[in-house]
Amino acid sequence: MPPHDTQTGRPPVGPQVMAEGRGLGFPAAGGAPALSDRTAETVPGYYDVPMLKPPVWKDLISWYFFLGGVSAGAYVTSRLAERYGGPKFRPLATVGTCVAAAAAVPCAPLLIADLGDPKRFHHMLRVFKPESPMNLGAWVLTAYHGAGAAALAREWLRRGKADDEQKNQGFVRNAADGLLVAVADVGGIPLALLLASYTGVLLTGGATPAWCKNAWLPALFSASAVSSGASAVSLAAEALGRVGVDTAADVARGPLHIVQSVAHLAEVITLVGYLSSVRRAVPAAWGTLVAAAGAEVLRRLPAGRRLRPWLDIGSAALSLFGAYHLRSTVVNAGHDSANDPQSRL
Amino acid sequence: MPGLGASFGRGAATNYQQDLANSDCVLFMGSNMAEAHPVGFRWPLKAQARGAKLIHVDPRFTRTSAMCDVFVPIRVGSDIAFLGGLINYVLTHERHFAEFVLAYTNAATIVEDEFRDTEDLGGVFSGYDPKGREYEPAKGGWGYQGSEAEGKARKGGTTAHPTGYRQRKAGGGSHGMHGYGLMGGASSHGQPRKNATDVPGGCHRDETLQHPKCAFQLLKKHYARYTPEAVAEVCGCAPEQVVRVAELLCQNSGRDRTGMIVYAVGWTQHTTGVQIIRAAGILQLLLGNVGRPGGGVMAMRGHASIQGSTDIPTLYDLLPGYLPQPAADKGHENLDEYVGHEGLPTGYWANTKKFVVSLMKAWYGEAATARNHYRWKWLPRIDRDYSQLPFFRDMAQGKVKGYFLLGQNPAGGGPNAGLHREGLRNLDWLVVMDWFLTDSANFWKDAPDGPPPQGVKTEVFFFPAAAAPEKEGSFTNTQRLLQWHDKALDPPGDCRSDAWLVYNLGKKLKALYRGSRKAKDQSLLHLTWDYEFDEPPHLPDGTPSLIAGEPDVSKVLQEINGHSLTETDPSTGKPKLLSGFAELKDDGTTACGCWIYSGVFPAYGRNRARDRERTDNPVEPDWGWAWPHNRRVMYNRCSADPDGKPWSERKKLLWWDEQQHKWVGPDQPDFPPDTPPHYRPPPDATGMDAIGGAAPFIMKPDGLGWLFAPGPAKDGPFPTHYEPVESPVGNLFYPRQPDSPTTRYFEGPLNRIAHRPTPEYPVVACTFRLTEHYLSGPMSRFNSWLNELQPEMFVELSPELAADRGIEHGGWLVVRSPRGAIEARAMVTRRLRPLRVQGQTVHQIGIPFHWGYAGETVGAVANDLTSLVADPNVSMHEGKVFVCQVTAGRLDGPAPRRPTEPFAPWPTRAAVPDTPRAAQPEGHLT
Amino acid sequence: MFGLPLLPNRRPPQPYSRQTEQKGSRLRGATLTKSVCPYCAVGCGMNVYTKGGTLIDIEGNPDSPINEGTLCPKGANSFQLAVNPHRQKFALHRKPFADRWERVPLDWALNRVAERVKEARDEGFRQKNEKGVVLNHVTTIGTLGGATLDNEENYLIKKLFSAGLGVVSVENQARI
Amino acid sequence: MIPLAVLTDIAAELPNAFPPRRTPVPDADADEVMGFFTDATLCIGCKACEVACKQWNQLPADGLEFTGYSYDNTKHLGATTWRHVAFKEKITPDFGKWLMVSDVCKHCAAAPCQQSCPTGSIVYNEFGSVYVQPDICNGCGYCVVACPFGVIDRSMIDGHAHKCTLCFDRQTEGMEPACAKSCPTDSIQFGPIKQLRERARERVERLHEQGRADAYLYGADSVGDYGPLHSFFLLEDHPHEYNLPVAPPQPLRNQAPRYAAGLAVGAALAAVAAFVFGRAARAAP
Repeated sequence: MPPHDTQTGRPPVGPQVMAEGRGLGFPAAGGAPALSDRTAETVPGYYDVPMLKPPVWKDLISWYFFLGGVSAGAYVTSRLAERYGGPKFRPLATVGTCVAAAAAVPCAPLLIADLGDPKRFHHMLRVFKPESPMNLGAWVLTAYHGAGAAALAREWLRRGKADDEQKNQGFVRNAADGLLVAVADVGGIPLALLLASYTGVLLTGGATPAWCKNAWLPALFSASAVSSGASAVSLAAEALGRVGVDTAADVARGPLHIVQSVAHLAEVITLVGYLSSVRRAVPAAWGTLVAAAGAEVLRRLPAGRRLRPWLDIGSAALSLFGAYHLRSTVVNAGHDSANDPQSRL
Repeated sequence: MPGLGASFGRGAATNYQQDLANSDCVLFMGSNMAEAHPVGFRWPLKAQARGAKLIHVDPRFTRTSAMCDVFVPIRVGSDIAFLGGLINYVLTHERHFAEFVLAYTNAATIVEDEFRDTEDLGGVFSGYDPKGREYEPAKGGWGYQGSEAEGKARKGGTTAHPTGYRQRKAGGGSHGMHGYGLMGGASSHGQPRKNATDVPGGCHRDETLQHPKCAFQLLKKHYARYTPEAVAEVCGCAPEQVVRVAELLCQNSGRDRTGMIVYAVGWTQHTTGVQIIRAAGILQLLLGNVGRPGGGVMAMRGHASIQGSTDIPTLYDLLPGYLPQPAADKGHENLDEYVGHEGLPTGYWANTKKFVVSLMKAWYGEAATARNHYRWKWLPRIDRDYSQLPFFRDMAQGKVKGYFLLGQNPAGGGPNAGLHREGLRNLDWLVVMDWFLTDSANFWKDAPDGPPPQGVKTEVFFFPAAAAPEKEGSFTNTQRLLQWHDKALDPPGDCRSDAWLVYNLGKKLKALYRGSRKAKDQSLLHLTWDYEFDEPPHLPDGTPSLIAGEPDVSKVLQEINGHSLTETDPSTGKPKLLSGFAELKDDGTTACGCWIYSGVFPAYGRNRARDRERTDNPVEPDWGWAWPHNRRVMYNRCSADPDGKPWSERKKLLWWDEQQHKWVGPDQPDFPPDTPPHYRPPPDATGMDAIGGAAPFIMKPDGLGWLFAPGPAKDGPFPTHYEPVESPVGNLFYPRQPDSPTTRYFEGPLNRIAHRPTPEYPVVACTFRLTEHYLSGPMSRFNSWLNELQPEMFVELSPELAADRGIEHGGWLVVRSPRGAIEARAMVTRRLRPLRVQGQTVHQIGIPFHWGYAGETVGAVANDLTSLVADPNVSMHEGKVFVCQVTAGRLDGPAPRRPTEPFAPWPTRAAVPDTPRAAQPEGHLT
Repeated sequence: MFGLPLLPNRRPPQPYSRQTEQKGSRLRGATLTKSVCPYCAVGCGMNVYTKGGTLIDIEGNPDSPINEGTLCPKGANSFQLAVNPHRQKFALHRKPFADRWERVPLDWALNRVAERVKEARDEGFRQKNEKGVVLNHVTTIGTLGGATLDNEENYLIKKLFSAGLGVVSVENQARI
Repeated sequence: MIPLAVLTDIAAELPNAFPPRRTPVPDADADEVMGFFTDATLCIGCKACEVACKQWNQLPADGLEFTGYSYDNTKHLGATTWRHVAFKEKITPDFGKWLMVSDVCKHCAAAPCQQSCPTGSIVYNEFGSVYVQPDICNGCGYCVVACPFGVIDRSMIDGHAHKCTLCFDRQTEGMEPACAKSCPTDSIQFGPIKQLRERARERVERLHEQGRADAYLYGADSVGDYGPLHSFFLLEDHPHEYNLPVAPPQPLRNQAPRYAAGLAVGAALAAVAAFVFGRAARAAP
């Protein structure tokens, strides 16, 4: 039995009029102004009120995600270049470390600027709470800054010295150098990898359908971090090489290109995976695919010795743009899906 | 509430709100209780949880309808037809509570032969004077048969031997005064002593109810044409719906079950309002739902003390306690004449003189003596209708010099508000006391239809008022319950209570007139006017109050309660306070400001309005104090059968205890406490002696509930369906008599009426109240927490009407009535639906009346559309129904209104004093 | 950690701030006064809390048999009725044809009103009508308001204006 | 660059925030955990809860927007709106239903906002409710995206996240929350959550007996990824009609695989880098 009994007992008045009527519980008859549309009842839902709150983050967060990724990628690339590439790649490592540091510097300010109450930024470190990706990220970023500082300090300590000069400086200096290397590599590289991927985990902790529990996002961000980091190193090396700084650009080109290509491949695979897992495709994300493909194509264009570095610079810039575009797109997709009254959980 | 008064004897809600929980079926009609009285609605929902059925009959599907088991949409203004249909169903199917009807109502009483029904005369009763648009009941034969001296004029006074049951000759033309008759027994101004139903015993009765002129048969005949089919045709509902509601009511009435009817201004604001309520009274009498738990008629009133303001009337035609204000041409020249005309020989009104004399002693003190007739002559006389409606018409014509507005806002809330504003513009001076600069305070500045301020001559004084927690006093709520509110803190700045203003104005005026020997000034100079505090008042936290000149209002309540002028209170040495109206005397030895409130302050330090004790007793007799004499269910003698036994165990409230020889039960008996059920008055008995032991309605001269009401309603002994003053259809029942024959009109260029159905105004409009706002907004549109909930003026209409007029949901529309036009946002909703009435489609719209041009939110004034017409009993206007035209778009003319106050999200962001930060409110967001 | 090891129902000790540890109600130490809602006629009992001479909270009185502590939105809003930036706190006067209010001393306003009442009453008082019947009334002054006022205030209004001054049109919105 | 006053403010507030005192609180299924039961079949849409909440907490009014959503001009919960009455008209010529219900924070047993909060501002308090410590919150906004019910939001005014506190301050004095206290029809009930669940089940049975077969409980048992909510509802229509999710996710649950995937890809790419640089080092002179 229905709870209310209105029992009119007669046919409704003017059914044809009723069908055209607009009001609560009536679908608007097409192209109507906003308020009329609010009455749409074609889908079960609450007028056009989204179920979720849109993220309060500004665009700065995309820049943070991007720069954090670049920094982490550059850091990993440069540290590994030195560790496994040996003295040949030392200039590259120096450039890469500086790039990583330069990209890391704005990260904390960007994060703080995105807070509702920036003067309480230090509350992030009030507790250690790894189950919150953001808390974990805050600690990782802090620790990563430490590792980066160690790497920078090491670069500064051996500035202008040849490899063999450095080897015999006495016990204290050697021990300090060893410690700094340990911090920078053993501590720094895992931290950098975590920094690159935690942002992805962070977004998967959002309830919006575009992010929610999406296993592709951390992998995607990791891949993008490496590709953009390697590209940043390549760009810096080529650019500085142009102005006469010894950056080992020529020797680094080969390995860097492979790293970039593999990372791009990983990025493309994970991005396709991400796009296939969100309910509605995010058209802007194709921009990143195009940028990655473009970067690869650009780098492979036949060119002479003079043009080669410029192509590399162009390719790296395209890759970096793709990386920023990716972060921005994913963040915006979250905004959009939270604002969409159709996205219902 | 003469509607209730005419049926039962007193014009007030019969039961108390919590009693709704005891009901088995509640009919809400003319009330949107869930929205207008949300907290009161707690109680019917408790009944529903137990299995009771809730029924809502209303033009709109409201938040009340959403909660009810049955909803019936009807056309605005067709309430009597619907109720008549229910009465007809009860009678034709013999579903009435036969024992109850026979014993406790005047069903068996035989009416004079001359009486003719509307059925005989095409829509009017006998005694109608078409020129004066009024009834002369004496001519019409509205009286009872069986008088020994029919037509013999009475000498007056309570000592006169009761002689006539017949109508006495009318004592002059009716003024159509309002207010009175509320108590049902004594007559109103319109008919001084016309209704000679003043004697109980001896009237002719037919216990078989077969006599063609007995009230029961007359009733049957009167409602014979109100068949479900005919009613459905008038109301726009289905016949089955009428039957369904009637069946539910019948099934839930009788010995074991009771039903209640709840109404509010949806019934009263009609020119037939009194008769709609009468119809509910008749229905409840037939079903035996009066004076019993979960029964009765519950009037839901709109303001904190609206009941109190008629009990102690700020009304032009009443003295406190429902005594009529003396009139110039009603034989009220001297006190005895007045008592003779207005008192009754039998029933409680036999004590009229005691009430009047005690009132005069309260007002004029020692200056009032028996020799000078207690200064009876000092009271102002009325010689016509001076109620708000015609008085503002006078004002608009420049006949009024000065006016006081004490917490009222006619510029937005008065019927035909444009006329009210025109009235204010034609005053010499105006005093406004309120919390905010309301529409009425700012009428010279912000009214969109007025001239610029340079063109308004009125001198305006604004006195800032104290809020409720900043003053003490008592409110009388909808269940006649007086509740005292203590003063919590001093008002800020120059804010003062209204009592302060009146008291100090009185003192200033007395000073201005000091030494005057003119006769006209003596009433003022001798007015008792001393309410000084004995000790400087303190606030509850122990600090002294800093407000100078505040009167001690508990002294005012003591004066209202009454005191003896001969005995003193041993503990204080002051005059002894009275314990109730039974102690009142007519020899000038008692003073009492309002007899029905006597007993509220029975001893110094014992303010019963301030009682806040909870007990096991379900009627909660120690919470506040209800008039009369703390009775929570009036006419509760009805809860026992004629032998004094409860009708059923489930519904027992009061019963006769033979051993104690008195009426016992949880409630105070509304009956002589030791009159046994089998007492039968001797034929010549007077006063309360004339009320038999099985006659529960003691305010009635015959002690019975009136199915047939010889008085005091001025528009007929039986409720009859008339169309509203403005209606899109004719009167199906009485084509020759569309509107109520006694409606009073005040037509003029500012107050045009569409008397006949016209294509110019084909839509019916109904005003309504929202939960989120209050009246015309002075108490809500300055409050951001309420404004955000309903931020804009809108009009509700059906999708069908909207489609027809091209109106979009959320868009703008214009509503035009013969009085004016307003614009508002459209709320297109299926909660309103077109009805089929007499073969045509009638569209209805709903207009909330909360907006005006002053405040944080502003909007069109709904009352710019309503008309100034009056019902004959109480000068009630017809705000609930009028005709209009609806079109899409906006009004041409002045720019959109802007709020007069900026939006203030917080009342304050100041920290709470003496409170640690951890306990500060979270929402200050500092 | 990482959301895994936590059993859903287990709750470890929580990182309170000092302020949270001291969390308390602002009603502690407040003065309680019993009141009645000034809006509709249901007559809900109210508890009014004050502290340091200021109003800090108004809520339903749970003892009241009528509302049992509950309130409607208007009743719940009555704090804002008293504590409100739009509330006027001083007497105002608007001269004829003026385009603005002027703040005036309370006593001045009261004296001026008293004078105007006397003036109008003396001019408009009618002792008898044409037929010589006693009227003793004034119909050029009126009052409106009362249903939102206290009974005592209504009584004073009726007494002063009707019984004292002879004003007939003492009215309020109550009708039936 | 940073005004000195800000630094002194930060210093002054340090002892309040650092180090946090670890305060024991009851487990989510403990007997003393308090909650709300909101019964839509008793809701008359009066919005007393909204105003009582604003009054008690002295929250600001949010503005004046005429929405046209039946009588709902509040639209949704937010940083300064902690109770919201939803209205939905479902009326046909012969059937009338006007859905109304007062929405509120669900005070989840395992609350994603609490888990997401990086500062430890959001805690479970000693009454078992989820509480945002306004003196700790730094407005990171993570809780806003974590909540699948769209409850919590960051205020533009002070930059902090706010939501229903279940009247934490009142509960410390043994008083019930302002909304539940004010609710004229007892549509909102407050009490120990276990007792409320029992009462609610009885109410549903009673309604079924009275023929209202649509009545069901939302959140008294598990819903989506959630176990029983500490603020649950009795509804008579699809949850979406009231803007409630049918399957609210717990996105912060099981992060480990996601971290693993991210780290694995990163590590793999790092290995590639190590390999290619190592090869390059060995390859050429």
